[in-house]
Amino acid sequence: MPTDAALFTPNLTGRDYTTPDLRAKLTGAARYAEDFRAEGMLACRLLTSPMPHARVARLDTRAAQGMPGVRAILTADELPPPADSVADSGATIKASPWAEPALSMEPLHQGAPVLAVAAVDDATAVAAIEAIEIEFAPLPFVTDPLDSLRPGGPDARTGGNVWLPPARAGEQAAVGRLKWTDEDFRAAGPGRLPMGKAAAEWSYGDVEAGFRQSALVLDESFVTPNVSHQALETRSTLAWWENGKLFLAAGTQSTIQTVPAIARWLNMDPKDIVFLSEYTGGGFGGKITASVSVIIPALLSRKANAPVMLRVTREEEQYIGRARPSLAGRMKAGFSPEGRLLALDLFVVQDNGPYEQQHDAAIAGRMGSLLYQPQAMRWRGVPVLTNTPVRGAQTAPGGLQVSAFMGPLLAKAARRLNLDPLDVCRINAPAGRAPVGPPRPDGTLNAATSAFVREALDKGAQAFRWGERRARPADAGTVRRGIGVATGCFVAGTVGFDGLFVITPEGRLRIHCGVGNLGTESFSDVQRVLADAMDVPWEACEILWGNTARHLPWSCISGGSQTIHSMSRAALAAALDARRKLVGIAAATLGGVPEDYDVGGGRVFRRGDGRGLSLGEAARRAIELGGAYDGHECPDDVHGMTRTAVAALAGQGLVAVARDAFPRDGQSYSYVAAFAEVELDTETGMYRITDFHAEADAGRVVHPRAFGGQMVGRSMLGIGHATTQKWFYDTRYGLPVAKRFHQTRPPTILSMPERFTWGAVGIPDPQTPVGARGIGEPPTGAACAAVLCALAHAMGDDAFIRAPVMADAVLAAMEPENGKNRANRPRGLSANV
Amino acid sequence: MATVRDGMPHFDLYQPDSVEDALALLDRLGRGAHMDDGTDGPLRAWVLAGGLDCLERFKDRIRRPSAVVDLARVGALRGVRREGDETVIGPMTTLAEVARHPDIRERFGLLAEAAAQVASPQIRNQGTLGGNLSQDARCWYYRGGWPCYRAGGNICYAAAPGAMNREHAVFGARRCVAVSPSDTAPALVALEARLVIRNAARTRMVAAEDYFLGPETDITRLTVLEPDDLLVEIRIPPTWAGTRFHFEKVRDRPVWDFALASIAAAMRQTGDRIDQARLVLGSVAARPWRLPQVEAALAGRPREEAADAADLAVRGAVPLAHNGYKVTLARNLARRAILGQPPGAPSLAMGASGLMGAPDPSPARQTGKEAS
Amino acid sequence: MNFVTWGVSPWGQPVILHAAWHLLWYALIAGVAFVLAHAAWVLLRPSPAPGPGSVGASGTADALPRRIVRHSLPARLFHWVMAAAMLVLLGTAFLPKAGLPFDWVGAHVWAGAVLLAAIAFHVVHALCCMDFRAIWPTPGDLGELRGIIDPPQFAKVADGPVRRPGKYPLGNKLYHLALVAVGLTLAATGLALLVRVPTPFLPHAPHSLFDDAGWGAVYALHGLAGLSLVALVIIHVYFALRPEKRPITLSMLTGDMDRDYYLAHHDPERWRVDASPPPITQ
Amino acid sequence: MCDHDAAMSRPAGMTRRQFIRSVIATGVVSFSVPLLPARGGAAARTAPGTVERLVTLTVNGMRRRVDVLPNETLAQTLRGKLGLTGVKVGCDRAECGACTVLVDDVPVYSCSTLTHSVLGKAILTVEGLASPGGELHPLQQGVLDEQGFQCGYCAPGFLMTALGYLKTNPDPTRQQLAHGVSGNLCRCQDYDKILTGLLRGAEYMRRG
Repeated sequence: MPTDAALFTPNLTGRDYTTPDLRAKLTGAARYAEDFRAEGMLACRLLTSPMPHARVARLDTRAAQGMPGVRAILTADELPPPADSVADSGATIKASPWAEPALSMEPLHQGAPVLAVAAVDDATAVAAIEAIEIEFAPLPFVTDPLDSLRPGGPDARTGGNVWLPPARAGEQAAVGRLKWTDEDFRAAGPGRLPMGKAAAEWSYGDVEAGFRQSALVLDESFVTPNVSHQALETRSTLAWWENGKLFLAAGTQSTIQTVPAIARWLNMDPKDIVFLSEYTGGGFGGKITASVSVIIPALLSRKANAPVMLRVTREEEQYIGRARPSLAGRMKAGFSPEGRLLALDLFVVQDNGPYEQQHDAAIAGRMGSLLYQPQAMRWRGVPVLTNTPVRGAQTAPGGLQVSAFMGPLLAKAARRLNLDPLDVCRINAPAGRAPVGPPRPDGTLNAATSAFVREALDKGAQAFRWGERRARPADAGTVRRGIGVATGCFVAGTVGFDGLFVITPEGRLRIHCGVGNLGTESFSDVQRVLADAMDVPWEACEILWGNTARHLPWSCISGGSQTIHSMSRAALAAALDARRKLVGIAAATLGGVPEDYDVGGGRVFRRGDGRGLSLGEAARRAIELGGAYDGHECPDDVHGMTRTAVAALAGQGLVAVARDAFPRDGQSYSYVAAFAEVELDTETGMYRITDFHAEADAGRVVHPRAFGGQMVGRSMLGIGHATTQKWFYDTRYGLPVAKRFHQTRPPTILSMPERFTWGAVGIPDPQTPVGARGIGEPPTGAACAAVLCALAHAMGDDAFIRAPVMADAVLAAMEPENGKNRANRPRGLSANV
Repeated sequence: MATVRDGMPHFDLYQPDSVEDALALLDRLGRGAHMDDGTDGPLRAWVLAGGLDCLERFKDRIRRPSAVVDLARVGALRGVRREGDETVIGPMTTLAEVARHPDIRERFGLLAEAAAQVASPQIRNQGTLGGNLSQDARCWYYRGGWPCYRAGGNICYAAAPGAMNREHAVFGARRCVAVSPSDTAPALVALEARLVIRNAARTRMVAAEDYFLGPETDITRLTVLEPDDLLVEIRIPPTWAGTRFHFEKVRDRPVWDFALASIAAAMRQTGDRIDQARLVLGSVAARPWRLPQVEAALAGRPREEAADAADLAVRGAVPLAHNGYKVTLARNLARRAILGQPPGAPSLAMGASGLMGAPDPSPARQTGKEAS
Repeated sequence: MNFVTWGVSPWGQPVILHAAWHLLWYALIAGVAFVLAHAAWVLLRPSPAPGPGSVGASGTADALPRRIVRHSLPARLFHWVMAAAMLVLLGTAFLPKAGLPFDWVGAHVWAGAVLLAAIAFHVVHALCCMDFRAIWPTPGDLGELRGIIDPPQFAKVADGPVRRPGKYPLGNKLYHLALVAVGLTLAATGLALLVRVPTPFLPHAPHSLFDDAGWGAVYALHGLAGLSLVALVIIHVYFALRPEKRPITLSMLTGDMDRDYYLAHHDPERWRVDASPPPITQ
Repeated sequence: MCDHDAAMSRPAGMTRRQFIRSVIATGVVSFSVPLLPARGGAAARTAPGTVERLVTLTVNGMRRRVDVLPNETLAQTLRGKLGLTGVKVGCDRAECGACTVLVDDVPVYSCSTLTHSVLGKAILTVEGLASPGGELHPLQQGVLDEQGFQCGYCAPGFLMTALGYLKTNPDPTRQQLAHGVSGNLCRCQDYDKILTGLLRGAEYMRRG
């Protein structure tokens, strides 16, 4: 594996700069999906289900059809059947019958779209919906996973209540029925998660032996909340057709990857889809490839033969805008006297929502095994379907939850074993090529590419002055302080995507980027590596993004913190392709052999006498030479969409295209160590985070300000889960009562910790030439767990078993044992109470 | 009949520029028009002040007035002036103006502090004092369009066993357990303010405490205002001017959120002996909840030893499944008001409110060497 | 003209909320209209000559005691307790709806409980110790009508003699029947409604017994029955105050009535009064 | 001026008119209203004395003639009719601040303000900050230099609120400015860099 020095010398990489999209965002020129206007644009509004689970018994749209200004009404039966998809590995993934439909005559949660109306303006569309005669027949429903698992409990779908693993390898998972017994529930006892039959499980090492050798065995249960993504831009979408081609503007996290998704939903050829998404108002996992609701304006636009803008309201975004599934976890953990985690038995019940299987519970197991390195581990998971809004991956799906489960548990073990919580974090921290579950079929474990978590803990502890704070005497009065330390980790990189750029005859680099612009700035940051590899100034680079008509290569989805890792490798691969072509052109033009030449300072030149060509001249020669040089030939290992893009760019200059084929041994993860101090008033239950520090191990930092933005922004997302964000459901009617921001409570600027500092260990990852790993997701788990640990330190270890911890939970926990409000402690394991 | 919860229905908009015109309009429009099928006509007229309480209900299509009377142009209803030793505040004065007004900050800091902690800066810039006092209940069943008693239906969903009533009443509930969410109302009740209400026929003045209705009297409204009434003046007597005030608002987020519980207290002392006190809890009942029994127990006692009087604050409390903590809060807030402790660690806030600073948070610096 | 107010249930289904309160005006108008019409009708038609007082087979007039007992003490007590409860119920139910807001729920619930108890007592008391059959209309009562609806100007003498009523004239019997229907509806629905609000009588379980639509019907029934009661009470009080009915009214206070009035207005055969002093509980 | 009637807020007698009004006030009617067919869009008849539809607005220093419905919010007018899509609607319920504009230099939520209520006032949106030549306002320049925002959807709202607040307090501490812009929600949540950018912008503004 050539060291990175040979491939590129970091010059722009690692330095702050202004991203090319920021100016338009500050002047209001940036157009997000709902800002588009088109001639003759119709307004589209949704008719959504008022019930948690129902079937449309009667539907009569004639009155609405006849209203002046109503152009078209779309119902579920007019949707094309979603086509099967082909995975990158070539395997066909059959369209799942349980997948989320854009419209449905059997809505599976309140707010599920049933039909859509397109009219001349919003008011007419609303009046038309109110004129539609529709009757819903209520069906059995359930909003709490444990209720569905009770013997005789209701099933969220007519077909079943749990996602069961595939019967035979190669088949796909299916929804089935799984009920626990009364004995399972009784065996758990109060405040403990029952552990009935699991849907899926794995294990390594001898867990029972581990418990036997343990000096301390803890048995804890914890519930994390359902939290809606609540991106500030809802998933409004504009669609119009021209000559059989669909033009669609919507927010997404991955521009190019959204095209095949739309093609699958509409059963269309990807070539006939032009997708526009230059600016997206936040995604956080909720717009991985936009969402199936984008086909509603697409189909209405074709039916009404006019552009259609679907305006999704904030309340509708609460229903179809994705949310992180709540996990209820039961952790049995055995520790050695030094606090080493000898054995971990993790049982997780997941509130899956009504549609596709979410993987939070499974990933929680995987991240648990990596983050805490248990010597023996067993994981069991039960993804239970409920009649609640659509779920989706949200920043560190499963990763945040397992940190919230295990962070306070480690701190409690430290206190029981009379150890420093920092030391218990440290002794269990992954290092180097740390093993990570689940075990492969042959029983061996995968390994991380690298891990420098101990360095992060030490550096963070020093910045946070952990020792000094720990030494402070405990507070006696009504205001209590608490400190917490915790770690978080997540997947931070994939491989195998394509880089593409053109050296124009003017000598500029026109970089085509299929990555979405959801705010992480990674679409631009990765190109800094390319500029360094090509040794050109940043001003010479121009990035084309956000519009598939600009011939974008196949890039990764901007989610799972993978972009900086995957796309910097792809950019580097393309740069190497360009360097090879440049020295080839120089040799062909000036004689000699390519090896005599080198690229640098905007020129390709012969070593020794320095005779050479400028990039512009080389580009013009490339056009004359044709073939692979100017894109008329394309390497066959790149993705089909990249090949289409190259074909379109042929002849425009020196076309550099390559698939990231750099080797990588192991899986790329990034880690964060977080430290928090809270000041809590036991009389009012209110608290604030006075000090917070997050130290990252994410390899090389490519763009410090953007890196800091993720460290602060994603920590705040975790802090929101620990402090204020959750759902409230009226279980009798199965309806949410918390629908507005002042009821679901996303954190505000005043919720920022007063002193917030961050740092990065900055040791490059050996398994990637650029050395950079993603940072988007690890901070959430670390921050959430650090704040929970600080609260537990201030309030006492058994003060709460659920997040978020709000004033009522603090007051109830602080109530003296015999206090009459003691009964008021929000017990139980339902997340939506 | 499908339900849509977004899209402001049409209404006729009137913009009178005098109180008299406004009253004439309300009188003409205020009366219900009988529909031919015997039901009462649509809600005819709605008074619009800052718009923060009503525009969202029109957009939710839960309230659909056919006419709206916008008071933005009625200059007479705005401003703060002194009449003799009474301070008179126009109901259309924005909360920001009330929070900043020198006379109010100096003589009635309690009201200024309450106004400063309402919702968010923009809402304080638009929202009016009259609107904050006259706003409707924020029970998430009622505001979500559920057909409960307060909406003219036949049940209180929040009071049912197992219902979500974390933010509901622990005092004075009668069938409906919603709370009065106003922050300025407890302050004005503590200050013994009086409110002048006019309609086309006549003018009447009510004590701030009597401006608010409990569900036992009329379950469908929080104030005595009739459809053709207009709140025209808020008069604060000098009784409590310059005495010792204590305002504290407990809420989950330090901005936007309504109070879980709040307290507004005024206390007159000679030396450290309490002569007279007024303590009023907010967001624990359908109206500002005075604590007369505590006030009585405080009279004449030295402040430091009077803290136990706070235990009387919880008499008559009836907690539901999820709001028992409000009983603890009522006692603790009363205790802090008596002892005059500074509000403790405000919830996740950098300083309790604009008025009281807090240590300056240093920027999130990247410590350690710049990653090369 | 709709009788109920409709609303939308939390699940978006149209559901009855309660009776339409503007019907209160119609009930009041209906009651007053009946009274005026009846009064005018009585004034306009010449009062028919009361038939000769016939002494039934029970012997000579003087064999009867001077004061004929009509209502026993328990019966009277029931009547007035029930009347008081009913008036409190009507007042607490409709004054707030008529625009006079006050704290009515507690009084309404307690008065309802009292009424339920009174009705229960009355049913038992009527079965055990009263002439149970006397109150129910029988075909025989139709005869009484002939005297009323046979206006003299037609001068047609019906074929049979004008029957004089037994203890309860047909009007009373029909009114009692109406009261039983309305009263029992109110009682039954009222009992069910006790679970809707926290009361000392039944556990507070608003979602038990019926679904939203069901409860809507219960509330509407309760409201409409209450509204009809408004008219019925007006009519009842009117008849009680009519001069010619005074002795009957007073008998609800004193328990007995003058023998002559008895003989003049009632048929001893159908309201047998034995000579010996009446047993206390009769 | 006003005869201070007895504190009794209810007139003694009970007239039919008051009865009907009290029935309305009890909201019973408002409940059956959703069943009534919503009246059509613009063509609804307007009673005498209602507002004029064709009005003049002063937006970003320019006088604009525009047809405004009575129930139209300022956000709808600015975005839908004047093409100023820099005004973002994040929640349409006064809960996020993305729609904040200045009305006579005061930050307000344009989604919760009727256009007719602010006719005579000067309205400033984010499009009005940069000079016609494209030169950024000092506040914008400060934020640009600090790479202040991520997805940018909340940026216009934050800029307008900060500008309005800085007019009242040109040299705020970090914490005061945080309170000043606390009515704006950011979901990428790097509030720290937003504050740093706005403070840098404030510094540029002070330098003039």
